[in-house]
Amino acid sequence: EDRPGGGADATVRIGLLASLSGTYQAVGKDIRDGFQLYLSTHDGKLGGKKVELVVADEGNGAATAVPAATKLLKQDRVVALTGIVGGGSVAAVYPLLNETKVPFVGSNGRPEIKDVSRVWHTSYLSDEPGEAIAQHVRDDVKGSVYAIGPDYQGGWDELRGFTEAFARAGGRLANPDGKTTFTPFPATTNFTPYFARIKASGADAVYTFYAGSAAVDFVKQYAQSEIRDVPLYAAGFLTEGGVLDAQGDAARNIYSVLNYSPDLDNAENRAFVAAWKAAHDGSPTTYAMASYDAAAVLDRAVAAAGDDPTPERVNAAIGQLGQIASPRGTWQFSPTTHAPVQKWYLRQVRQDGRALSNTVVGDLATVGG
Amino acid sequence: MRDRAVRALRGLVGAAVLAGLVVAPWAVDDYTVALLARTLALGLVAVGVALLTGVAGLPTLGQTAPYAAGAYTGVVVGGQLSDVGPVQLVVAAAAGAALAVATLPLVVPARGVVLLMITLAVGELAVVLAGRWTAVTGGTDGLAGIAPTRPLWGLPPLATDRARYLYTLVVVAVLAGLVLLVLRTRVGLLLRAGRDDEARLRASGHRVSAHVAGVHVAAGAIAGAAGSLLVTAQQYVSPADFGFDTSALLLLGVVVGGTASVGGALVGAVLVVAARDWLFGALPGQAPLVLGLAFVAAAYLLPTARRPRRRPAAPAPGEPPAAGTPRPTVTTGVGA
Amino acid sequence: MLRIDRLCAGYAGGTVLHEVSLDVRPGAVQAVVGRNGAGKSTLVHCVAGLVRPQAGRIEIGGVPVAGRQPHRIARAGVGLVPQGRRVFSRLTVAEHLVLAAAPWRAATPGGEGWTVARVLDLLPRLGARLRHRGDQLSGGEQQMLAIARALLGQPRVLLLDEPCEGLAPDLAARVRELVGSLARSGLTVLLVEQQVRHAVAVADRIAVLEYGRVVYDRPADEARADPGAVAALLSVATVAEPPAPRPRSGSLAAPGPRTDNPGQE
Amino acid sequence: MTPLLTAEAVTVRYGSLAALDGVDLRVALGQRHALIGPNGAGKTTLLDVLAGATRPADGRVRLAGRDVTRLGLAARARRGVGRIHQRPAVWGSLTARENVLVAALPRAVRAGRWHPAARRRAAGRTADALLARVGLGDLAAVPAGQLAHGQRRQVEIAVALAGRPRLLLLDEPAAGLSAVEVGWLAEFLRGLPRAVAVLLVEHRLDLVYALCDTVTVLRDGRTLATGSPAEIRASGPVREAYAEGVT
Amino acid sequence: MTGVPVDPYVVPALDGVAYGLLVFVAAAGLVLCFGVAGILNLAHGTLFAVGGYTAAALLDGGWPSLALALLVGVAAATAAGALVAVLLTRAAAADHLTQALLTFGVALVGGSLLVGAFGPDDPPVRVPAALDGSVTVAGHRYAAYRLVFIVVATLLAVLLHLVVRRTRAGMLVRAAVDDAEMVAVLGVSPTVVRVGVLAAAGALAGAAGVLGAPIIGPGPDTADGVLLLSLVVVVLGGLGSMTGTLLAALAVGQIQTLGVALAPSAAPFLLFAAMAVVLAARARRLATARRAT
Ligand SMILES: Nc1ncnc2c1ncn2[C@@H]1O[C@H](COP(=O)(O)OP(=O)(O)OP(=O)(O)O)[C@@H](O)[C@H]1O
Ligand SMILES: Nc1ncnc2c1ncn2[C@@H]1O[C@H](COP(=O)(O)OP(=O)(O)OP(=O)(O)O)[C@@H](O)[C@H]1O
Ligand SMILES: [Mg+2]
Ligand SMILES: [Mg+2]
Repeated sequence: EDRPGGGADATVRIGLLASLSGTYQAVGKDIRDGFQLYLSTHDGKLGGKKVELVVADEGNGAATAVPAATKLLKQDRVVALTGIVGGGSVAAVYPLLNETKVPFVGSNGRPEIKDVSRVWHTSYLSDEPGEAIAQHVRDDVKGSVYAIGPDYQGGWDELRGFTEAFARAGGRLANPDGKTTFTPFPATTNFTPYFARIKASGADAVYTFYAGSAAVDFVKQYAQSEIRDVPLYAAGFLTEGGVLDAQGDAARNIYSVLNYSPDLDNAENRAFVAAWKAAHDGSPTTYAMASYDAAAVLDRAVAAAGDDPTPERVNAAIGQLGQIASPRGTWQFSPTTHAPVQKWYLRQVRQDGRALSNTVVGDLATVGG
Repeated sequence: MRDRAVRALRGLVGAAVLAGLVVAPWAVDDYTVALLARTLALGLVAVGVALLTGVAGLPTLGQTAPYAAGAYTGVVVGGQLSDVGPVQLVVAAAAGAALAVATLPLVVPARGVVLLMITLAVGELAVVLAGRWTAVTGGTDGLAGIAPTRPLWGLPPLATDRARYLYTLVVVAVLAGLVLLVLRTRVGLLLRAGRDDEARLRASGHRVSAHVAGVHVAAGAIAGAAGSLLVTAQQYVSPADFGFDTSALLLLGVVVGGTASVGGALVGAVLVVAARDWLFGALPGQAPLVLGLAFVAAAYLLPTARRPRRRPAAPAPGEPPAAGTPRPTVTTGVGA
Repeated sequence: MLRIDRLCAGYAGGTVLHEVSLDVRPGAVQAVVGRNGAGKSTLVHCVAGLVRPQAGRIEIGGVPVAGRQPHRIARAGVGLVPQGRRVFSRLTVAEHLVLAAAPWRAATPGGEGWTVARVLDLLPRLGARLRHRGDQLSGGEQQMLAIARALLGQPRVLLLDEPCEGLAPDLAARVRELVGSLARSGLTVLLVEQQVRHAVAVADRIAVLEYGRVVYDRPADEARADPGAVAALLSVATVAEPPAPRPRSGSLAAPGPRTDNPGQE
Repeated sequence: MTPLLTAEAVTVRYGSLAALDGVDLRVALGQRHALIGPNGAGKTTLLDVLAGATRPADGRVRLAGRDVTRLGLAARARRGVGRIHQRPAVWGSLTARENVLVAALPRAVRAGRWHPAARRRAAGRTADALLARVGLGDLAAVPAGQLAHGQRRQVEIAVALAGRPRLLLLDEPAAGLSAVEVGWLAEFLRGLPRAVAVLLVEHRLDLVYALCDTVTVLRDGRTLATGSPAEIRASGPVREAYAEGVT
Repeated sequence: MTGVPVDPYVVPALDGVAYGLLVFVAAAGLVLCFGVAGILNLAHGTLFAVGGYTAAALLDGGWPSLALALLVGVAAATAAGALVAVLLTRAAAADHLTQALLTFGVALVGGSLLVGAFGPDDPPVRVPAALDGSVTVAGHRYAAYRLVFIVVATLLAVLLHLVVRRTRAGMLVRAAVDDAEMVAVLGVSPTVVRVGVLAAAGALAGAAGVLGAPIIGPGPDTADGVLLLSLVVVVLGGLGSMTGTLLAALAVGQIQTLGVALAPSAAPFLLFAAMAVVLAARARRLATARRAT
């Protein structure tokens, strides 16, 4: 009833749900900041309308995400929802989206969802990084590769993407039973016993995916272990954002695959990085970039939705967007999965001036959809 | 004097909360109603926690295990057997009770902090299992889009937040009322006596182990039923619903509600959980801070906090002296 | 030495002591007798600071102590043998003795200080149990330990709440003797005792507490001369004939539902 | 007289210390039996063994001819053993009446009252009567944890009697009781049905001699003598030992 | 590849020892306040995190900075521990559950403040260069810094045991658990005892936080993880026994390393299953050995 109506000076209300406390707060804060950066560099408007951004805290997962999302959708009656760090939270919020018919432009992980008519993602699907790097690892490593990752849905998807594509490319896993080793998550803080197994397997390289403090523990312990000379390949989060500082020298030379790097050379990225650095310490992460893009998507969709941007109209407009220019390069939504079809980059942790950073060393496949 | 004031205040808060729960669906928006429905399910688990922790003096962090068992059983029953609420409730309660029976060898001999840690382990194991048993539980991402429940045979499924809430409210009221009634019989008396001094109870000819086992199983059944309610209320379930923070919050809610009182536990848990959920939406990023401050304040307001107590010189006979366990002051601290 | 002046005290449930006044001179033994629940322990706890008085004064050596923290009162020279022993269940006898020795007080006035050796000489059974923990002692041994603990604190004022409970008869007799000799050496003693016979034997004055009021307070000589008086006050029956049930009145722990029943919270 | 209870060669060791060292004891039906001895003689330990709270390292306990050595507290209580502890043990958060009620319930169940309300009524009647008898009728509604020391002992006496035991084990029931209550207690024990046997541990010898027909003297975990009060009184060695035990 | 089969269990076993000792060091403060003094301090992990963040802020790779970080970290955590004690004073007469409520609140507030001050990311921690490498043990490479804990933990265990069992202060603490009023009657303020214990426990947690930072780095999750592990070993160790706790910590270390290496698929269940079974078995043994007086 209090939904703002038409008119040029009308406002649109957007809900942003992200982990601002708890385990994933670093990611959540990047997502919030990325979205706000877009707004502050665009007069606080999306599609020419003033934006009222309602932020809520996702906390540690579904248990706290659902009430917060309920508030955004049912009390604040937002036109679109964005953000959400955890795949589990997305799954939990999904029925609410169906109930309230509000489109969701996610900027991070996502589980398998049957009906994506109202669900969009500006990041990627969890199995894509592995899929994108598998061929490169196959070509680069002379021998077998050990696959290890955290034991939860995200870890399963990330590692499955790699192992399936790797097997298709003719690669051989070094894991004794040919299956990925999964470590209890988030309980594992000590990886030494796993390193001993990797050593025993005689692997010539390791592929992994960890994020957050597990990534810090893994990388630091790896660098002091008996397998520190075995090349390490990873989905980009292993060395993304704040964890890289915490890892310090231990992260040097790690290869990772991601859809973004702050040193990409294109106009959108230069503007994005400059604006980010003006407002924050350090370089932007892929999380911030995806959220920035979510704002860009909504910007264009709201503009296309006409004077009265109802959730249905915004949703329909998102489906018509076509190519989107972004700091990561140009991408577009896949018509089937509603996730980006985008290019992936191979990066390596190298010295960049005083600090270490993820430097792009090559393009990988274009994957998605 | 202050104790009395606090107690009166508590009574008022309790009455206000209960009245609020009844008028809520007509007084507040859908968001709050949906939130309250979930919260009530947790409140029912808290009734079981209060039964164990407060009444029987068996502190627990593991009620999330039968809660989870009940929830997933509810899902399976809903999908394969019947979409009628009471059927789901009964089967889920049986599942919760069965899980409690399975853990009896672990929990029956233990008391105090040791029991707290054993139940913590049981709860954690249940969560790990729920996260890995993907075929039934949908893994860590959980199960979404669960079909709505019918409140009774022949009635339409619960389609709105308000309907789901009212169903939850009725079930919780009935079950909590049942517990209160049972506690007014000698069962309540014997449980409280066991909390005070177990050996003395044995010396009067009572089978204490049977009481302990019984109350564990009963609390398990209650948690199981609550699990089925949770599924009905939020139509989604994931292992995150049963994590350690849920256990901790429940226990704290029960403490806030006054440990030994079942109604207080319900109100306390509802208040704590609702406060948390509300804070995560209202004060993004600051919720833990505010919640923490609220807990500190609550600890100060508890009337039990300053009552002088008499402590016996030797450990109470029920307490294993060699354990080196500090007496679980759960028993004396609240009692004397 | 110990002056109690119009002391009122009680618990959440009501007032237990009503305007109790007692004056114990230095080196005197004041016995307090009274029926179960009369308020004897409450009185002792008030002096030791374990129960906060509601009104009235308590002076030790002229210094008001009412309402002070128990450890301050203890440091002012008050020792306590509590009813029910209350030894530390997980400390050994030897550890009790170490803890009880008060480093801030040199010696009891007028007497040589209590040392571990002296205490063990008095209570040899404890010497054989030095490595036992508090909860591994027999009831009487615990009582001995409670007495030893109080003595080692070198008190100037000693509060004894039924110190002979659970002691074998001859040891009980020796403890009573000790009380007398302590008083002669200058210690002030407040002695709660159930057996009037014994109380009269060691005390200088004897007071009877009834429903929290002092109903009798005379020199012990008078009580000895007229044993019937005290006995009548206590309505002491012989072992053969049971007395009539006593009435309950006043504000003492009124029966009926209490609001502060912890079980109902 | 038929023995109701026999303890044969009961031994309890705590590390190197033998708290009981081959103790024999017979308590006949309806007997008033006293157990005396210096502090630390092992009296409480023996009661623990008889009540089923402590399992002896050696020896056996028979109740009405049956070997109950391996039975626990509850099982022996159901076979008619009642107990009063040296340190009053009450359920602190229960009122005095509820304390007695709890103890009266199993009895009411055994008495064949199956309807819960009837059972409760029966137990309630027992409780009220007993509380009145120990002189606590007016404090029935006070939580036992708030009672004075002696009053708790009164509650415990009522609790022990509520189970209608055949054998009452009393550990210093008079300690801490005022003269009036001691009078009550004596009257009580005298008034017990003749079928109830009493084993009384007490340091107040006047009470022992006035109440009991048999006295056993325990010292350092061994029985020193058993006999009638007169015999024990007269026995020089016993008096000496009792005195010696504390010096 | 050497071609010779390497024994994969040597390093996990050694690591289990070092990791177990690290856990013991982290739990030492909780042994004191919960195990010995019976105060359930759920803010223990937060006190540890205070030390950890101090280390992250002050360590620069040199030895003097390590000394400075220890000093500052211990001071800060001691003060925080004393603050908890002061807050607890009013609720002190209450039971474990009220203590849990209060200290859990403190932990939530403290955690938020720490993250507010230091940011949501795990900050980097720089150990002195001499320790920041690996050494070769029995033909395997092993992180040098972890070996430090073998020394620290042994020292700490002996010291704590002596203090708790042999000193007057230790006896007072144990006595106050039994009967605080009787401690007061002996002339010692139970409040002082409590504040002292919690401050000392805070100091231990702070020191552990500084020393453990290179391994259990400070971060938003550190407090919870450390608290949980500490609770596990303190209760497993039999509450208050230093030897027991040390053994429990070593066992937990082996479960988390050797156990994981031997049975990786059971890894998520190992710790809690073992804990539940051990505790239940012990409770059963105690239940049969109860004595009523
Ligand atoms: N902690 C308490 N809370 C409430 N009431 C109490 C408490 N302690 C004692 N009382 C009440 O105060 C009254 C006096 O108790 P007190 O212990 O002083 O008696 P007493 O004379 O020492 O008796 P006894 O000879 O049995 O030891 C009793 O009626 C008792 O019920
Ligand atoms: N759990 C225990 N561990 C070690 N020694 C114990 C234990 N319990 C009792 N003892 C010892 O056994 C002996 C007998 O104790 P018991 O309590 O039976 O004595 P008692 O005859 O009842 O003495 P009292 O008249 O003082 O109550 C005592 O010396 C006591 O120290
Ligand atoms: Mg008294
Ligand atoms: Mg005894």
